[in-house]
Amino acid sequence: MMHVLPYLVAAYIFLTGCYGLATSRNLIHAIGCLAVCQSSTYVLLLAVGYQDGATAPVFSDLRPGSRPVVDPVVQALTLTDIVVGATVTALLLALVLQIAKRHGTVDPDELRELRG
Amino acid sequence: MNRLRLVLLAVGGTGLAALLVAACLGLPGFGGRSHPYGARAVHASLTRHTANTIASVNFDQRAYDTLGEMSILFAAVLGCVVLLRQARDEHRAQPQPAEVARPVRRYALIVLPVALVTGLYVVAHGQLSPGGGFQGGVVAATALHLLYLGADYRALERVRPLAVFETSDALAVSTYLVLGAAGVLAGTSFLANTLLPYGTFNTLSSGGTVPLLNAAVGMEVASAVVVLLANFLDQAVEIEEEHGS
Amino acid sequence: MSDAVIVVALLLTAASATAAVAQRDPARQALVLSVLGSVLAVLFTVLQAPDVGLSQLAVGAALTPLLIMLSVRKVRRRGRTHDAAAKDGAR
Amino acid sequence: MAVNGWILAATVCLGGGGAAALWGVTTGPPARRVVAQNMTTSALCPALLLLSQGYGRPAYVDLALLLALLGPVGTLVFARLLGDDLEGGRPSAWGLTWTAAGLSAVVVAAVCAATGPGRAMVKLLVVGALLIAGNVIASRALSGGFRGVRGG
Repeated sequence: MMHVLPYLVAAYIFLTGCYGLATSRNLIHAIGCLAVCQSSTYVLLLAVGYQDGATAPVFSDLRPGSRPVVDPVVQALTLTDIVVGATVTALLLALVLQIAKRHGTVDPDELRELRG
Repeated sequence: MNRLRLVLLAVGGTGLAALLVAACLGLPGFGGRSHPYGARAVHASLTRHTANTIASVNFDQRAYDTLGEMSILFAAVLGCVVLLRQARDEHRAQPQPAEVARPVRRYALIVLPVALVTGLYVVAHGQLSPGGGFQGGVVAATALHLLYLGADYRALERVRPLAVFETSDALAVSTYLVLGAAGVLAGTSFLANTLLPYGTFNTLSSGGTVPLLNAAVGMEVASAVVVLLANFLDQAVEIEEEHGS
Repeated sequence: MSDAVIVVALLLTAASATAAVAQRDPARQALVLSVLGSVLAVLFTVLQAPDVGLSQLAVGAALTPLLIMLSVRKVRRRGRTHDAAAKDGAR
Repeated sequence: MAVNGWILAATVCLGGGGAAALWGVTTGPPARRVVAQNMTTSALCPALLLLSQGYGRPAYVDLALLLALLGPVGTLVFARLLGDDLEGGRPSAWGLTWTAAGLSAVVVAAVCAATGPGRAMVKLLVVGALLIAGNVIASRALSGGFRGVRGG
């Protein structure tokens, strides 16, 4: 069980976020759900790079080679992922504020009626 | 309509869930011993005297990716500034001065310098201990906004010349590009870490160009977050629409 | 032993994610998102990724909730001034 | 790995504190939710300190330092921007606040005793001071620290 649990948790978080996105009645809430979806990718990436009994590949307080270390490449990828995720959230929130100004609502269903 | 959408979601979600579970069962087991890329990255980092392997991957081995990431951040902030600018039918209302309880004010004013120093420390030690430009930059930018919590928005506006932060944002991106191009001029390739001596392992100046690129990213992230938050704060606190428009 | 702490952190993350989606009011969701950010940071520490944990703390626990709260405030304030304007017009 | 008391303590701290905070933040009136959000910092920061000691990596203390700095800041942001919702039921959870402060003090003292004097200990003491001060101040702000903040 332990050797797939983290992957399953990542998949569960992703699906939960998708459910929230699809049923959301408020665009700001939908952006929060998108942030949840993004966090599933961090969990998946870091779970792939983990090694039992290893420690972080940071040698400021560790003699190189004295302990096994986990995979640094996926950690660097996750770091990029987090920063890009935050900027996407900010940009989407700015778009929502524009929508609120132009249409006076942040409910996606009402927005569809406005256009039709 | 709504029920149809839910049914569609349930069908699609179940299919996706089944595929994801199948994929999870096919992945190499959690905590396995085989990480070929990781072992090579750690080796490369140690030969270049960079104590923090993640910083080495970000600013040396995959520095080109970080350039792309910086451009995304820069473009996103630019987009936010354009989207959130003051429109013709809006005006700025002077926010009322806030009354903040004295202990909260004192706490904010004491923690502000501590947080700034912590942010700089996290940026400066990026190539040694956990941390780096991204983390430290966000902390330093957040620290500035303690002034909004401790006093009010007008106090923050007085110490935050936005034009300076916008300029330093662009300047930091250019610095990163110039450092990369310097590698080309020196006869190697773009963003190659061959310009500077690698220094002594586990000291502040070790790692060749890694600390410089790290500092450029720290400056860019800090300025970008300040500009981003300034635009959102303007919208939330100051800018109002004309009534009856 | 190190497995137990990973399992606890994973389950806590899954529970916070569920709670964040279940909160339909954006302001309350921002509160849960900030808890989710902190829990994720602990999970990353447990998975031996302190760099990523630091970044998640800075972004998830402070920046994202702040942006969401500012947007909520703007949308609400807009609603209030518009209601007031509508009342003035009716009068 | 052998049974490690530090990691065991961190697991208990994380599981108990995290679950309680999560339950508090998803139920009840807005005022109580913000108090629970504040308690997350007080539960997770000691867990991070214990983990740093358990893994034998002093570098991990940076995470606790950042959480101790940014956690109360986040709570103050909520207290400020949710001002209208918090009107009416001003929460004053002083019993909980002082319990959390006591827990932080005990954990910091234990980790300090294990590391011994030196620069690492100064950092730990800074984390402890920031954590306890931030927790108390955030509670103070929630029980009426931002009065009459409408425009700002």
